[in-house]
Amino acid sequence: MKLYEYQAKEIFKKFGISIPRGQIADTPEECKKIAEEIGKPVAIKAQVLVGGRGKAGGIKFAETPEEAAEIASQILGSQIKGIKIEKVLVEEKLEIENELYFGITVDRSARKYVAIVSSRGGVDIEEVAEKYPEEIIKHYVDPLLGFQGFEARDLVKKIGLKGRNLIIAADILNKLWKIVEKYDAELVEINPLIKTKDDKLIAADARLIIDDNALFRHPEFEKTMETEGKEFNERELKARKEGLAYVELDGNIGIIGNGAGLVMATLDMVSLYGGKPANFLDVGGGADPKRMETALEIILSNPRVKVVFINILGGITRCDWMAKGIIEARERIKIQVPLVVRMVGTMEEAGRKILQEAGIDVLDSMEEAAKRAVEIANRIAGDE
Amino acid sequence: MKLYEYQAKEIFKKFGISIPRGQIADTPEECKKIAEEIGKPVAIKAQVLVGGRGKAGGIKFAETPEEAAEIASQILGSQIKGIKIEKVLVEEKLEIENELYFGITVDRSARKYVAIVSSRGGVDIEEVAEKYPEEIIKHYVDPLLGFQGFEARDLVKKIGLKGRNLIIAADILNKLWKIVEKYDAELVEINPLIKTKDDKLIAADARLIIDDNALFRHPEFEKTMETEGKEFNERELKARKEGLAYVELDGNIGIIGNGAGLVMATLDMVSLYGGKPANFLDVGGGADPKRMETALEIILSNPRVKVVFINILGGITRCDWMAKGIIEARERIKIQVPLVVRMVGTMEEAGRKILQEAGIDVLDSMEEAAKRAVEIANRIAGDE
Amino acid sequence: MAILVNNKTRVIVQGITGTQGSFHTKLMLEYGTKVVAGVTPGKGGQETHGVPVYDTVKEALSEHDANASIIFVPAPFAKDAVLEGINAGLELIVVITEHIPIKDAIQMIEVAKRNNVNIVGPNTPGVITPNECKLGIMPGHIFKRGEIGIISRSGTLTYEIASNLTRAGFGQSTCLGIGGDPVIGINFIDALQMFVNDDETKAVVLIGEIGGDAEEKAAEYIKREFTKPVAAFIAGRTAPPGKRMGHAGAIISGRAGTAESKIKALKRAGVYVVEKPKEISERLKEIL
Amino acid sequence: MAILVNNKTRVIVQGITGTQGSFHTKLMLEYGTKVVAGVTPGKGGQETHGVPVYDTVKEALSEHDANASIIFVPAPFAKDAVLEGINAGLELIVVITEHIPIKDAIQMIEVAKRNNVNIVGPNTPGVITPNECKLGIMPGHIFKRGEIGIISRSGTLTYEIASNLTRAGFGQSTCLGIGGDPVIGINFIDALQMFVNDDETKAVVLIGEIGGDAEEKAAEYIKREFTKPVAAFIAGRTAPPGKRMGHAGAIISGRAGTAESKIKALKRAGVYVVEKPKEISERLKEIL
Repeated sequence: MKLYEYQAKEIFKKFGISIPRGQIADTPEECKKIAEEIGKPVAIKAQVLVGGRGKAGGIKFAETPEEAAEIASQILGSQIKGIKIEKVLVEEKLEIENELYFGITVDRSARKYVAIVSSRGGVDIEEVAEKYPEEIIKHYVDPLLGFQGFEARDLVKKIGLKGRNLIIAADILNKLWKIVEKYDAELVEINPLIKTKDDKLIAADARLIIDDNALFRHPEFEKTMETEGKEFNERELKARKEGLAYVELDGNIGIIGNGAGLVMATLDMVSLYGGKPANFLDVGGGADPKRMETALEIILSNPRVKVVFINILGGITRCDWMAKGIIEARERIKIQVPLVVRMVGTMEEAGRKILQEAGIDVLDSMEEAAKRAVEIANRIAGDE
Repeated sequence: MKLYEYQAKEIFKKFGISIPRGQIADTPEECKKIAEEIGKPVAIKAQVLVGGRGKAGGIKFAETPEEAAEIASQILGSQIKGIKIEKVLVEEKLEIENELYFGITVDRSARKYVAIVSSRGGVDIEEVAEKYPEEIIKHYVDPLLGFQGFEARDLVKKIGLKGRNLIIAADILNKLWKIVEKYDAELVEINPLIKTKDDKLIAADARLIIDDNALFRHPEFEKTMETEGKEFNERELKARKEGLAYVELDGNIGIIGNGAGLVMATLDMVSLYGGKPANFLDVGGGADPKRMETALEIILSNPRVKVVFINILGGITRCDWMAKGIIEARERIKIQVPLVVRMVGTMEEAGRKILQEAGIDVLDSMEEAAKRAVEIANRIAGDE
Repeated sequence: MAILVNNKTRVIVQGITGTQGSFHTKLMLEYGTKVVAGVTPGKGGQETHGVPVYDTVKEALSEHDANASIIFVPAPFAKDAVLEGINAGLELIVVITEHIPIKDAIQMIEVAKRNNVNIVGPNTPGVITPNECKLGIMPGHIFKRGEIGIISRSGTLTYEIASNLTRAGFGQSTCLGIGGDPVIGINFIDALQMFVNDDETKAVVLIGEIGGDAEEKAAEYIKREFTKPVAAFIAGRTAPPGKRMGHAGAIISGRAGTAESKIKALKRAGVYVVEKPKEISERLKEIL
Repeated sequence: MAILVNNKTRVIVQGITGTQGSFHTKLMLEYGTKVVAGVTPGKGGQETHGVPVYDTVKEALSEHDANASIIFVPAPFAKDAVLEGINAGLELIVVITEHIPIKDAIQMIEVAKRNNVNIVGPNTPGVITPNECKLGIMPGHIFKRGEIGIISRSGTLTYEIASNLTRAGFGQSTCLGIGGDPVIGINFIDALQMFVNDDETKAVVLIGEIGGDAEEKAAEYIKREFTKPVAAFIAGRTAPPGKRMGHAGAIISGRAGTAESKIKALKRAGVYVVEKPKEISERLKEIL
């Protein structure tokens, strides 16, 4: 679960990491009031969970409260990568001396958390890693001992911090670790951590992603999950509620399969044959008929979908159950679009029989089926 | 810092450990009301921090609310080992099938926390350890990994728990560990953990001692520290406030020294020569004159003190500073009792000079000085 | 020979009395896997499909000789179960459980490493050595014993490719699902190293997907020292960045973890990367 | 020979710029201890009594050759400092700091053990090998080189007994304060084992106190295999149960940790237990 910048900053503040003075606003009037209170030039930052906000015009500066209101009225209600901006964070504009990068995330290969600092903050850290690998300083956290103060000091020393700022910077890094530990974060990041002209270290931005799998031990995020919901459309919300892995894309071929890898491969085959998938949907292992029915319901509520391609490889999943789910969905929600079904494996015969009796063809090969789905989609698109 | 039973139980409850229904009361009327609400026979338990409460009559049972009020009026205001009872815990009386012991504490030799369970609860666990060592089941907690669920299950299985109760008991033990971790406990104990006739596991008693040295990271106990204060007299409270290690005893020879071992040995020498120490007081290492002054002030506010024996061995502590503190205290608080001073080590000459100029004799040997202090005390006691 | 499991593998099922645990115990027994005991705390003394159930792994091991376990315990308790298995002295633990918090995975895998225990998964279909031992939830009948080693981050996609292979006449030495989570025990390189030493295995099929850089790391390893032919399929070429595609590990973060990057790296290492799953067997025909 | 420290011990002072750290650096230098560097985070580049100060131990070690450190860091940061010393590869760390939380002590001592690092303390006056190295806060002038090894849980009481010994003509090989906390690094047995192998040491003085069972455990060890004569004094015979007597470790809990129990155990092990501190030297005269 991704947290908004302002939510992450609330947590940073609670842990004693300095953040700019500021407040969240959802109207230009509020924005103006906050700018007045701050009493100096402000930054107005669109609150969105997608990356590249700065380049998309989501961060602007205002010299006066009036200008702040003006800018807020432009940003609020506008869209970044298809997401409507409902809130802006209004903060004092900082006098920047330089910008650092501080972050902790998971290193898959090392199977450990890794703390990363860089003297090149304020830009895409992956870009820094490519262009200036020597300016990325990493430390793998001992999984049993955790991240120690001295390790943080060793790290920040390597990017040239000295004196009081060495201690404060190390402390910030240790606090990021405490946030990781306390909230099961999979990423916590300050980019940039700003060194101001009066030599203070302030977290100008904040990213925090909580491990979805650990949310069961963090009831404190229940409310946050609701706000996060705003980034999802109705179908995505429903899928989340039903525990279905669903990702919406911009094509017209609805896709359902069992198993993440198989569904991804299905999408790839559809693309390979020139089609455009409308979504990724994995019903998971051992799904029952109801689950297939729900999956179809979600997919078909997307008006862009012109054909549905169902790819089932029965292992622990039973083909007959999937077939039953398809039939039930068809009866209940009156499916208007053609279905292409590929179905092999456990209880294949029974499944085929159910579908064929209902007049639905079943194919053997996923490649063949993908090709067929694309053909149908193209034909319908051509007709329209 | 020791917590009262009712405070420990509040924490147990927060962690999901079952405790008896009940409430704290400080008047017989309240006690009656609570007993009425409980609506069945109750236990009335004096809230004191000293051990052996049961044997001292601090736990009684009442069949009716009236009887509960009656018993509360007897217990409230009475004393256990010199401590006045100000609160009683009124709880439902449990139908006991058997009594277990669950505890986690520090094993010094192993340098680890140790989880201990026993099927013989409800009695002094040290006695059980002596008489039935085979019925004490121990497990040392890995200092880096912590205490795991399976380790708790292995333990409780060894004392015969089965089925649902195996899981619940292991869960209780794991929760005790979580309490140790979260609150820096040096002891957490349920004795007895009662298995009721309807097969429930309920913590009938609760002991929790927080590591004093870790209180700096537990601001949540600030209020608890105040209630704990009630067990101390004025002198003990003042010493705690001043950071002086002070333990009051029942003799008439006030004792001040520098270094815990030296002061203990000083007490021992006084006893050996037939005297009775009034207290233990360690001014600590590198004390300044003010500290000695405060120490004398505390000691002399004890009316039982007939003579003060000051034993200073200067290492990082300066004899001249200690001498100065003595003189200043004498002038400010008008010391009425004889002082016996033994002083050797760093700045010994300067210290001696200060004291001798003020008419105070200084001795070389702690044994000689102890003997002298006892003689004086005995003479004064004889005169009185 | 095969790797990891064979007819000497003697198995404890942790979480045997749950729906999944019980169901797959039956299927494993039917396949011929030597399931000697099950563990579910609080259910000691029961039986599941004739397999005796114990409260603890230690207890199970005091009655039965076992060297591996398979875990069906729910995610919040999975780390505990793995640590129990490690502590009891098992050599191999297959973690079927999905949705284990990453922090738990990191810790349990670290402890396993320090104790020289092999962890497969989490979020894996398990491992199968056809005709000898199925330690997992894969449909047994699609596999046939032979010379191809399979290593995969996916479940169903593996069955897709394995059944293709079987139909095309390519049997498998061992088929290993390494798991769809970001942090897993045995990874591609570990598995490749095992297959190097397995004379039975003549070629390896690697089934990867977007997210992380395990395939790139594997490619480096293959280029450096792996001598057997490798064919690969990478799922997720059309996946958008920033979205989790079902598996917790299948996500393109920024510019990292794309299928292109993996395919490029593998091709550069001399791996035969195919575009369609069914092409794997066609490619193997050319190679072998 | 002596134990733990000698003229080859090269010392880093952790927390050198604090009041205590700076003061005792001066005294150690005056005694002749080879203090080569100091560490205080954020104060790198300064000097304390001519000793260069660094931000980190690693940095200090990159400039100076050292094998030991002494810690004057405040209690909340002491564990971090100890772990830093261990991580940097020191062999011996003396922890002067008092009031370290017991959880921190347990963890840092465990990590030290796993890395074969000797920890003295916490809450110790340190260790001194007269004329060679004073790694602690004890007054150096009361010690004289000789044949007696001293192991003590106390500070000042040790000075009392050591100066008695010195006056009586008994010099010391090494005098070691093991610390007054419940959980400490080197304990009585560890120290006795070191003295066994030190030919210079002809007899050992053990200074114990109430609390815990370290003296009883030491008695068992002495009875079983320690061959040199041991004299002992146990402080706290008149201490009441349940009260901490200054040291965090000096407390009689229930019936455990009494002076009687310790004296009995030591006497049974053939140790010469005296009633008054000054009797130690009298007793040694009889023995040696």
